Amino acid sequence: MMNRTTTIPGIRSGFHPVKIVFIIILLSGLAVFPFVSGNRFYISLITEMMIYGLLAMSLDVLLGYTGLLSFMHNAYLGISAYAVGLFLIHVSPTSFWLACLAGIAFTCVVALPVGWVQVRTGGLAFALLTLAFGMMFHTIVWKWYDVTGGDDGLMGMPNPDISLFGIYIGNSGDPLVIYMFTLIIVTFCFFLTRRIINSPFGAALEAIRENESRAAFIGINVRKYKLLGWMMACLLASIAGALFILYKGYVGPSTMSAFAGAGVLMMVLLGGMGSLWGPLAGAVFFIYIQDYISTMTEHWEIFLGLVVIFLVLFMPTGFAGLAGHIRRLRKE
Amino acid sequence: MSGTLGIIVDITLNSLVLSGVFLIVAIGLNITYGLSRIMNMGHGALYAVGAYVGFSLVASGLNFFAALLIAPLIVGVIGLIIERTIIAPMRKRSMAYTLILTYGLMFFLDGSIKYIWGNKPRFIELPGFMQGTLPILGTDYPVFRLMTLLLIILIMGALMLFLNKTKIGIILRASSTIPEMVSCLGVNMSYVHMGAFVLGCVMAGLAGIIAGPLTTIDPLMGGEMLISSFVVIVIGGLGSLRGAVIAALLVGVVQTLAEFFITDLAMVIVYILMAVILAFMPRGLLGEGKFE
Amino acid sequence: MKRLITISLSIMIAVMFLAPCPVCAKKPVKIGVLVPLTGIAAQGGLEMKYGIEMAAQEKGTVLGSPIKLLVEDTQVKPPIAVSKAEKLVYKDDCKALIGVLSSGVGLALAKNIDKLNVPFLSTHVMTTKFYGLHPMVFRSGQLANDQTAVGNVKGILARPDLKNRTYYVLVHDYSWGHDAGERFIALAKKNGIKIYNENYDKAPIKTKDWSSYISKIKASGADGVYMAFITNVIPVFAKQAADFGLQGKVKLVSAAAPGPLELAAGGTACHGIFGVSDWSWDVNNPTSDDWEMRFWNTYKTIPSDAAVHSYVGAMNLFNAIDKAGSTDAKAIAAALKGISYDGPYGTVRISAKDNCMRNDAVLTETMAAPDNPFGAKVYMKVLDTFPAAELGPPEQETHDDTKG
Amino acid sequence: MKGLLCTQNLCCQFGGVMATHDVCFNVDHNGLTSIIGPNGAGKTTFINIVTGKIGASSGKVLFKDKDITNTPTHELVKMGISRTFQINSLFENLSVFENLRIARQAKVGGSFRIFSLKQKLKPVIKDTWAMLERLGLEKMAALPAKNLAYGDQRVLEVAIAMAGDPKILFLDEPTAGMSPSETHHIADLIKDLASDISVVLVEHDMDMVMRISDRITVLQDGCIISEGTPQEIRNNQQVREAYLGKAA
Repeated sequence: MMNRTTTIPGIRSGFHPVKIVFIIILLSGLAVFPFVSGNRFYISLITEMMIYGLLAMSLDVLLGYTGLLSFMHNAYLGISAYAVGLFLIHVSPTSFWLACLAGIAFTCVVALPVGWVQVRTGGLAFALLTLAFGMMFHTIVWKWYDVTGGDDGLMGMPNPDISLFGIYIGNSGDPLVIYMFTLIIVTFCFFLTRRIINSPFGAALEAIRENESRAAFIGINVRKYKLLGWMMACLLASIAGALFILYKGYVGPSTMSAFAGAGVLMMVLLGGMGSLWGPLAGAVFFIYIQDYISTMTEHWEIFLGLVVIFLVLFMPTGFAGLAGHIRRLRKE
Repeated sequence: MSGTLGIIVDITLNSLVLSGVFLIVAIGLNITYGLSRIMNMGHGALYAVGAYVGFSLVASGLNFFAALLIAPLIVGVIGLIIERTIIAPMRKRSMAYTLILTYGLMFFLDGSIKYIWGNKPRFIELPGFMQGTLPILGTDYPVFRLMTLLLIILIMGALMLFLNKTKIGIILRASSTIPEMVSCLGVNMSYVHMGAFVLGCVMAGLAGIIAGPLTTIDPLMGGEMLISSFVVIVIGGLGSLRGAVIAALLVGVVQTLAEFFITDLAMVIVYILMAVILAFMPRGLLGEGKFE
Repeated sequence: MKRLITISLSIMIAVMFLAPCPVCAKKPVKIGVLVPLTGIAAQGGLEMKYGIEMAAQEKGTVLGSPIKLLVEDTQVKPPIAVSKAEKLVYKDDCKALIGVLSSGVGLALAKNIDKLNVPFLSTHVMTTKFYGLHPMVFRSGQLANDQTAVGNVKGILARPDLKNRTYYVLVHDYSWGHDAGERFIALAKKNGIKIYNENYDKAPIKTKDWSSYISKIKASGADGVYMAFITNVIPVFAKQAADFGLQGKVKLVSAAAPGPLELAAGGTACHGIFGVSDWSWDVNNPTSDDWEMRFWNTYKTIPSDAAVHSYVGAMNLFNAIDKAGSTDAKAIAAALKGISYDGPYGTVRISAKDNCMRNDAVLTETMAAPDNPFGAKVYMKVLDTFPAAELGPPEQETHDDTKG
Repeated sequence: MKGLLCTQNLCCQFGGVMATHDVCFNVDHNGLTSIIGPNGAGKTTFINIVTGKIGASSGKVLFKDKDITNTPTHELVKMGISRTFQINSLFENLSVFENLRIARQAKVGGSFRIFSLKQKLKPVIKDTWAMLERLGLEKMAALPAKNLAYGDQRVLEVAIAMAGDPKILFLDEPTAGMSPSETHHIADLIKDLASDISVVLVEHDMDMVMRISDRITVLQDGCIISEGTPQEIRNNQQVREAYLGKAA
């Protein structure tokens, strides 16, 4: 007989053996890649994919698990990137960890009041309110010329050295160091988020996604949990923001624009909502397609539009859905 | 050159024209959302298509007013094709997916505009009497902008009559509140949704040819106007016509005044206004989902 | 049916992943071209691309191998331009980068030039921060803001109907606009030209409706406007100003040369715009006229200063590579210093000291065009020419990497 | 001693319509009270006000002599007031087990724990299995709620409301759309519940109401027209008129 007290039907504890092997292969492959190929373009492309993957995953915490659609989640990546950059330029150009902390803390301080206002609404009003706040941040960053550098973006950010407990690891200007640093941080965030999603807190978020009014009727303080879900998503986005400015050495209003925001949303939807690795795959696919198509032809917008329409129509649940689909195929 | 009276006239007329432009673009978006529950991100691109088609018609020798009628119909046909091919299968899907689908549609339309008409800005040849300026109370104001204001008021009146008086209009409005009930009365809902979407596209085309010459006809006009019309329909309340009228006036006046007095921070003020209204009235000024 | 689609789709994605490994033909010299093909400055970008392509075609070979141009779209967005530059240098192994429109993009590339480690020759970046910015960063193209300001102020002083007007300064809100506005105001005040608003108005780049700015100008009573807009917005502003009846009363002086194609679209409303520029097709000397016809026959677009800058810039780069004798970045950079090329608008010499070009300029006014092979209705008539010595800032040795 | 929950001239206005007209209603600690009345009598509105779904225009709601008018829903549930819905309102895509487990977790607390896996909340899982067995749903534990038969969904609806160990449970037409055998099953279940907690049943199925309820309240046009034991109500002239119209 099943051990009644601990097993939950339908959820295996830990990973399925096949998945574990797949993850190990993927991670070791990514870890070895820069040393093998050494081509700096692919190193920076994969770093960018990982950073946007982390951002897409943080949006999935909002969209896939709490059911809240945010149009401009990249605004919080931008705020964190600006905060880290300004800290390094003005406060102290050498302290790396302090700068990252400052960026993340500042973003959370900004995200809290915004979140408090956001959770008072739901559904499409919530989505359009995120557009309003996002555009507000975008315009502020754009107009505050003497601090943020306006339309030219943040210039002249020094590259501090990264050292952990006294051991010197490398300079943050070197793409290889940033690649490894990003790989470690994104993997850590992935497993941390996966753990949180499977925790009682994650279950409460899912209940809110499924049926908000019923969740209130079983005793969940819906607004408080939506706010916590929002703060968690903004925290992850701010980590991605810190990584972004370290990787690119530059951030500008176009990183925080409405079109880039919708791009992140596309990564989540193409990757498949409600599964943490889906948005990561969506980010890899989307960045590759955007980069690949735009080099192919001057009129890349037409093809990007067609690809998006095709995918939304014929692959409703994204890659994650596709994987589920294939699994069902094998079962038949 | 013009005294304080002239400036006041300038500002009021400017804000009225801007509010009118916002209204006519936002109404189309509200119709597609209110009546067929589709938040069409491609609405801005259809607005641009309307302007460009209008330009080509006038450039090929057609009278401006004839183009004023034909261009929206062409955009309506384009809307019909879009609705039948990609929007109809999306009816059952959640709002997030239709948002992304229409976002892809926006990219496609913007790209095709650039492909067909090229990059440079275009200007519509206005008929003679519309080109000069009219001296009003100490300042001379372009005749065309006054004509635009007049046209927008006429169009809004016609739309109100259509929705309130004609049989189709009533069906459209009824189906926005309780779709199930309307389908029980033997009305084929897919036609209603199709009609609503096409009507929204016709309005976008009409807005394009009217407002196009005011601002500029270039490939980027769609994107900018989309965000402003989002601001208007959200403040006015999703799906509510009357709300959109009030919101368009509010945003038009605030933006014109802000641009006149504190030029740089004008847009920040508009977005703060939207955030404040949404914070305390999550459904917007008049938004209860009902469509009146 | 649905299963069939998803399987075919995954095959399609797989093919996409494998397709892009380039097959290397006979070893050409690859040059990366970064121009805006989408966004606000798409038309200028296209003309720059034509100019560079024309130069490559006419130059033919460099160091005995064919020239291979790899064009990328910067969309006038600095982050995208940086990642495209990385792609061109790391993946496609380009030996030099050329092009770029907008100071923001230019400065972002200059910041990453150490990582890229290739020479970067900008053809449409007017910011004064480029003077001696970096040993690998050069300018050979449109006049810098200070040179344009000198030209415009000289032009205003030389014209009685322009001299005693009060000017309302209106710029596009990004680093080039600010730089152009500040330079003009500083120089104008020194020469006694009246300025209405010294903290100049900054309009968002995406502004479409200029009516509130025009009302401000009418309210200010200024009878001159000094505008620093991206080329294809100039005729738009002129048209709307004309709609408001300002054309007769207010004189427009532009910090950048309006694009000929956009002027043609603007029609009569775009008459009477003053401005200093490197070149316009009204300049008639044998090389210029010959170049205009060659350009028109190949691209069927009205020859513009954006195209001619890029053509001359590209010629300077190709000659520098030949002079350097190798594709090594340091050698090309050394060769670029002091190189000069006799093009349609006279000799263009890249100063050995601050890596930026010096060349003559012309004061122009737009008016109805005489009959011309390009079918242009409006053209920039040349009123005056200014020799390089008068315009250019004095050349000092300023290799200060950390600046700007 | 006043009952567990009572309302003092509670009214609620929608525009001009007076949905609830100063209703004084009283329920004691256990037992089954039924509310009956023709359609549109304001039964569901009354429940919505008491359980905080909509705000009351005036009047007071007291629970254990503490004024709880217009307090947010989740606090009411924590105090022990819980309800079901006329139209099924379940967590569709979550499994039956998860539907109950999350309700139990919300009651017992622990939703705040971010790092421990939900499997670790042993007491919550044990209670959930116990409840499933009590309702005979343990075979369908892994099924998503939306794949359940309609009758089972109604049972699950009641079970979720029960998971929070409520002191007072409002059931809004639990037998709507059920076959006679299922209605019988639900009626026994409700009777069994009413033994230890107080249950308020809103129902149209007259013979079931008459059979199992201890007290009955009749509502018409928002106000109470009579209260009493099933026998008193059965032969009460006013009730018969309210239902069958004047001719009766």
